Amino acid sequence: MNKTAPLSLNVPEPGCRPGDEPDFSDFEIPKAGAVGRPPVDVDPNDIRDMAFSIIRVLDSKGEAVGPWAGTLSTQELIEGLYHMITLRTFDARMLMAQRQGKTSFYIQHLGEEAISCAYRKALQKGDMNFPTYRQAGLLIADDYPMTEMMNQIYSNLKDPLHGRQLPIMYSSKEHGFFSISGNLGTQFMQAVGWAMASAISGDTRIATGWIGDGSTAESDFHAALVFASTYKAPVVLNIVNNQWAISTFQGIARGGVGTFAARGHGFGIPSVQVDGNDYLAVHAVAQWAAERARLGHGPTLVEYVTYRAGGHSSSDDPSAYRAKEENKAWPLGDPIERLKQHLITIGEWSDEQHTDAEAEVLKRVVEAQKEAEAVGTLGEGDMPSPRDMFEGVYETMPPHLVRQRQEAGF
Amino acid sequence: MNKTAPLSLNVPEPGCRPGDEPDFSDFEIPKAGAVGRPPVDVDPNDIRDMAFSIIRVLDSKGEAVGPWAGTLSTQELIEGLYHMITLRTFDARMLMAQRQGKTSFYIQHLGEEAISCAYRKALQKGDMNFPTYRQAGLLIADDYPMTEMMNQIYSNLKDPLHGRQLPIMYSSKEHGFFSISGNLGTQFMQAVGWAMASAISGDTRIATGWIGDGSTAESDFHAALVFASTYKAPVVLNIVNNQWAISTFQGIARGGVGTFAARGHGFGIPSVQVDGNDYLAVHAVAQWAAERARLGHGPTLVEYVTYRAGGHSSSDDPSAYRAKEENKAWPLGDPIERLKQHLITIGEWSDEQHTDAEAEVLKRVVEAQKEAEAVGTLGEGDMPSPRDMFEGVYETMPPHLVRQRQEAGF
Amino acid sequence: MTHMTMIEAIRDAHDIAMERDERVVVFGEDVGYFGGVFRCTAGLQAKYGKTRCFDAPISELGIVGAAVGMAAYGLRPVIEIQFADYVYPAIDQIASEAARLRYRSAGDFTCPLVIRMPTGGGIFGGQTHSQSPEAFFTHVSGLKTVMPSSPQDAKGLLLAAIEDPDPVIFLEPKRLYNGPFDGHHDKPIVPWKKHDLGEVDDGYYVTPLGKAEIRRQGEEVTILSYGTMVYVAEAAAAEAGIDAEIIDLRTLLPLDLETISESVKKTGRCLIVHEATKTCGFGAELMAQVQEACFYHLESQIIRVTGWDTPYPHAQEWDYFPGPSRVIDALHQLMEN
Amino acid sequence: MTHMTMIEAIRDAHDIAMERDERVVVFGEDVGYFGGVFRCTAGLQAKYGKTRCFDAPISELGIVGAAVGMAAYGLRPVIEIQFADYVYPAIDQIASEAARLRYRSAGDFTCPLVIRMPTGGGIFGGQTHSQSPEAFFTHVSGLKTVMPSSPQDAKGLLLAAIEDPDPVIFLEPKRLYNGPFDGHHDKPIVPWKKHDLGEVDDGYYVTPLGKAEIRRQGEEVTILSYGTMVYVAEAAAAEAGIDAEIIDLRTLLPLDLETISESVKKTGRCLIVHEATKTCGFGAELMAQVQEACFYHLESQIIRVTGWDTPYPHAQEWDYFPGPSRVIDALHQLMEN
Ligand SMILES: Cc1ncc(C[n+]2csc(CCOP(=O)(O)OP(=O)(O)O)c2C)c(N)n1
Ligand SMILES: Cc1ncc(C[n+]2csc(CCOP(=O)(O)OP(=O)(O)O)c2C)c(N)n1
Ligand SMILES: [Mg+2]
Ligand SMILES: [Mg+2]
Repeated sequence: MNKTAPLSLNVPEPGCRPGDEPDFSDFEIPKAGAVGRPPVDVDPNDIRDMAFSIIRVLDSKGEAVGPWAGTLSTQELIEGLYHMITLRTFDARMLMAQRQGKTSFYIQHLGEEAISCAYRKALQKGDMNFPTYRQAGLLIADDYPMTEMMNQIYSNLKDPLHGRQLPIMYSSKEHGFFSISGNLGTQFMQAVGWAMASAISGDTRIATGWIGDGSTAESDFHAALVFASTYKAPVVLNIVNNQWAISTFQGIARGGVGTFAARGHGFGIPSVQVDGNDYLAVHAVAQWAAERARLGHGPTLVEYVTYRAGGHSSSDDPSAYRAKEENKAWPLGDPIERLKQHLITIGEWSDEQHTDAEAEVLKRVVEAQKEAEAVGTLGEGDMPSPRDMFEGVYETMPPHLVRQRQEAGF
Repeated sequence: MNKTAPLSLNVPEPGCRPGDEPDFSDFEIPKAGAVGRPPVDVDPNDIRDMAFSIIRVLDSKGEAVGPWAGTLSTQELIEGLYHMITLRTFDARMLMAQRQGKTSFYIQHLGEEAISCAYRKALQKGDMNFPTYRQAGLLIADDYPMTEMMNQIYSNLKDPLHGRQLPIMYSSKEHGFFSISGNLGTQFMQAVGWAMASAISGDTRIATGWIGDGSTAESDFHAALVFASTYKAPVVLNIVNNQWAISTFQGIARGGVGTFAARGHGFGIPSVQVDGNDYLAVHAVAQWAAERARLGHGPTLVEYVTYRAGGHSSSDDPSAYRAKEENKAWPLGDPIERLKQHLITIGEWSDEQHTDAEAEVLKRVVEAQKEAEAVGTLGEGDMPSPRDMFEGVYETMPPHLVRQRQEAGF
Repeated sequence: MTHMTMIEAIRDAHDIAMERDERVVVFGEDVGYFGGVFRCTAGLQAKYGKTRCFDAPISELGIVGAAVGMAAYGLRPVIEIQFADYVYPAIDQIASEAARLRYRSAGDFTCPLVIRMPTGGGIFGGQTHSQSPEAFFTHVSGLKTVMPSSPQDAKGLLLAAIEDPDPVIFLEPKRLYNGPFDGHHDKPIVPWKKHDLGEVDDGYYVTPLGKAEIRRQGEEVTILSYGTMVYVAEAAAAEAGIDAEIIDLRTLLPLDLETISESVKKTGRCLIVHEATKTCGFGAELMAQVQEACFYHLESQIIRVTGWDTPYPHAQEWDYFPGPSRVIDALHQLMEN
Repeated sequence: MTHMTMIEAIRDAHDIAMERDERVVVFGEDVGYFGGVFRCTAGLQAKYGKTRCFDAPISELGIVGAAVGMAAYGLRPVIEIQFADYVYPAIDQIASEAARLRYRSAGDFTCPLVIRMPTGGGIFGGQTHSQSPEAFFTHVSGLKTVMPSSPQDAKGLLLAAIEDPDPVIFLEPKRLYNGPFDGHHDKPIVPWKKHDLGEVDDGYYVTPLGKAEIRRQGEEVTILSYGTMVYVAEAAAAEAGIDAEIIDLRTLLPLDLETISESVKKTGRCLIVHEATKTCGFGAELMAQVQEACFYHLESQIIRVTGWDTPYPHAQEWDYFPGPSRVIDALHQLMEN
């Protein structure tokens, strides 16, 4: 029995903390267009490398290049740009509304707009998303009314969720947007269950699960991969790796493997990484993965590489745990800037048009906001009835809740 | 929007069910000696194939071949043979005792004896196992007294667990055997926690987690891999793939990937498959993995390929869900037969010696059994006091339990 | 009417539900080809095919999580947790998700699913095959919790649970699967096939959720109980020669407080019997509600006879199990007050 | 004595425990570099290094499971669940493992660990940042459950919990982190720094587990409460002008029944106030135990004022939260009986 050296615990650390110089130099970014586009019925073993590379379409000159380019028309790209501008404007206004005390809480998408906006365009009517709190682009890009979203955020009388839910925890079956849960991860497994149900029913609709980098550590992530793998569920499993989970850098969840996409390898699930700040790449990969699901080839695991440019939520100040400049140093740039640049490069857009678009969007957002605020904001104006608090726990109110409601005087 | 064909659910099925002809022809068995032995600090990416091959030492002629051979002396091999015979004999006697009503429940190891018996010999004193209910070889091979095990099985007065636990749910800190839980999977994560504690403490001891093929679907399996990967915990993570989880074949847990070992690839954890019915191979791999942990190279995931030759437990009759002949068709043979053959091949053993060894072991087991039965069997003879039922819920009995104990009249 | 074990009655309920409604799907550990370790789903895969009755990976979280997704889709999943002791990995999906989906989405999504699980001790199952976790569920707003005590009720309540628009926890007292058990563990049980209560109505019927059953009319004391303990209570009252009114709650939530309080107001005395551990067990809630509803009618304090506040032991099973002698003592104590 | 917020008191307890005993290790989501979303562990990583205070992956199961393994090894893990609402994924490791390890191994292995979690509402946190899950823990044999209501108690109870040889659930009423809150949400709170109760003893001391504190002596009625509700009860009694004896339970299990029953026997009346949902909440158990211990001293039925049996709503927070007016009504009702 040899005496060995004392063991020690490995605790991973991010590249930089407040006061440090941000340094992404060891973050390898493959050239746009470099990753191949396999057929949708590819053998997962043949595309193992795709979990360690990054699918990119837009190059540094704003050109769309390689086999993943070309899934969208110019018209669609302009529409996409509008969606992203809308989401960013919406976020800015609502964050401000939160600061003004019009609601209790807000979560923004800054830097991640391309992912949910582009993804939605690859789906069909009837497909179902199981989102986290950072995919409102799914609603925006599906033309869900902004006023409705704001009514929810303000918990006012017209809030479709009757004031019951925390702001931004939207739900819209009609728009393929499953009720957001505050509990991380749970919806990832449910997406697989929904997809299984579609397959059991001989339907053609598919499901999409969404999860953050940090939340992949949750148990639901594993269960989702196990069930998706075994039953070949028609589901796309999306990991949004925005580098941070509140104050915790992604290395704590990821551990000793290079990427989150690689998690799929243990399950025989085709797994790819994509540039999450590249609207075109996101759309192309989404379309590929959705087609796989719809044609019966089963699940796909997609990691969107992006950066959470803002705080985690309105309750968070990231300067306490990461360098302020990290955002600017982020090598994949800004999704709106990049799509704008592309449209300008191909001669379909201009700075003036962009400024006009921003103004137009702002006007629409402000109008929606006025309409919502005319109804009420949290605790001001027309509010859901306290009586409603007792409704909807069950389809039919059981006697004990009737008694409690009466006791409460409603 | 193209109309696609209706989806359908994929429900994997085992190769054979009662009435079918067992057929393992698509189960590829690599030649003994074919898999290389990398250095313990190998980059996991360089040994990806090892999760899809099977490390084997004993060839069909009973010869020990290849780079994994040679970790044990003849003396140690004979000792190992004794351990396996002991475990099998112990199992047979206790299963019979259960049938005779001397206890309520039993779980045997038939066909899987090599794994826990050989594994134990690769550990050092002070290392800790977090076993399932099918690794009693860890105790047998560490010379834990059989009478103690039987006292536990009989829940008699000398049961070290005071009658509180289901039979075979042993616990022995001294012998590096963590208290078995009836809840599948939980101990896998705890093993990682124990290993982290050892690393935090600058200790040199390592932990081993154990789990069954079916139980890899549990959440604890994922949590264990996440934590082990992130903190590079000094732990060996053992999956015993005995093809069945009660009536459910391993394909239901494994899904669309070839092996359970492959699960490690998503975590950057070196992952290997080993012939679980080959005592020499199990020992060699165990030693390699333990050395990795002890030298600070972190976790290893090991899948032991074996076959559960008996029923799941004394409550189970496998003929209801699998072909009776499947056991005989199992291509990796019987671990005792194979080690016996090897020892005979190298001229260190004979049929007569084997028969004598069996008789000698039987005598020892019967003696231990007599000793235990002289104390008592479940509900007969000297039993733990009902008073003891109230002890040990907490270190100090709180007032409400004192009151309840008094109310119970003890 | 056909004589059935409780297992057969449960299987029959599945069969009828699957026949009537193709949205009903059944899965869980070992429930497919084999038909479940207690055989409650035997034959369903052969009859309805692998996509309506199938084996699941050993992940209680995954099983419930999948069912939540399926229910949101529009199916009616009926899932089995192999033992109630193994439901804990799924608690988050049950309490945070299934129970709150209707509420948090304001009815946009709903979660009609049934989670079946064998419950309770008396089979020398030790601490991981014996638990009675009902109080974990009755504390969660949005769940209904049911426990039958006879084959007839098992079938009717399960059919009602499957039709219910909300998630239902369906606890099966495994000690009653093959026949009623009154706690006299030294005597053989009468199998359901030879027992009056083993008669089960043929075909489709429902036993409504939320309705208790008065198992025995009586004047001196009200015994509130459910599952296996109903038979223990019956045996104890008979042996004590006390004219007890015995109520089988059948549904714990929503609770049939009307039947309970009517009875307690009549008898003035109340005994609560359950197998789960005492502290924060469902008996505490019963005691609270009876006190709230009947305080001025109570002639004596309410007594609880329950499992002790320890893990369920193996060898000491019959010291742990709240058997007839403890119930008899409590009845005498109640009558003396 | 130093004025501290409850957050600072909790941090101080960690600091002292880590200083005194190198077996104490601290981890959880965001607790390392950042020091926790409520900053209860701020500065510990800088002082004691990354291997004694570190960030964990977002897996409550993993955090508790790792801690069970560490405790079995011989360390004293003190872990944070970011919100009590997120403890459910870890329930199996808590209820089946931590709670039963000593018992099932007959003391061969033990599990001294502390699981801290911010609890309760009143911060517009909606259904996933407001829950009070104490009744899930008090139903599990083998756990202790603690909830402080002041900085002084938070520190002393946490130090006692860390030294305890068994697993302790440590619930922190987050509405009290920065100052006492009496339910008058329209009035500003007095921060702990300016409040008498914000004074905390310097250095090491313990507040023993299992001992309630009489926060106010009184003759007319006993109010049983814990956490935030202690202040609501105080305010309500003062406003109602009723001479209430107010007991802060501090430890829910083991319960200080002696202090409780002495008081109820004196006053003859009992009100229970908690924030958790009503059915099968801890109030049911309190009601049962008070009834068991004091039946013949009760001059009125016991009343519970609790959260309603619904998920915790967002906009209707103050209709949900059991504030002073509901407590006052209940006090009047009690006195009229
Ligand atoms: C079960 C559970 N645990 C903890 C939390 C608290 N929490 C909310 S968001 C968050 C970080 C999530 O990070 P990630 O998954 O990377 O998503 P992101 O916020 O970056 O989009 C945490 C820990 C929670 N909501 N649910
Ligand atoms: C959490 C949990 N779920 C279910 C069970 C019931 N159960 C006991 S053993 C078993 C099968 C385990 O199969 P596997 O992991 O392959 O181990 P093996 O029995 O083959 O050694 C099941 C489902 C359990 N004990 N715990
Ligand atoms: Mg993130
Ligand atoms: Mg197995």
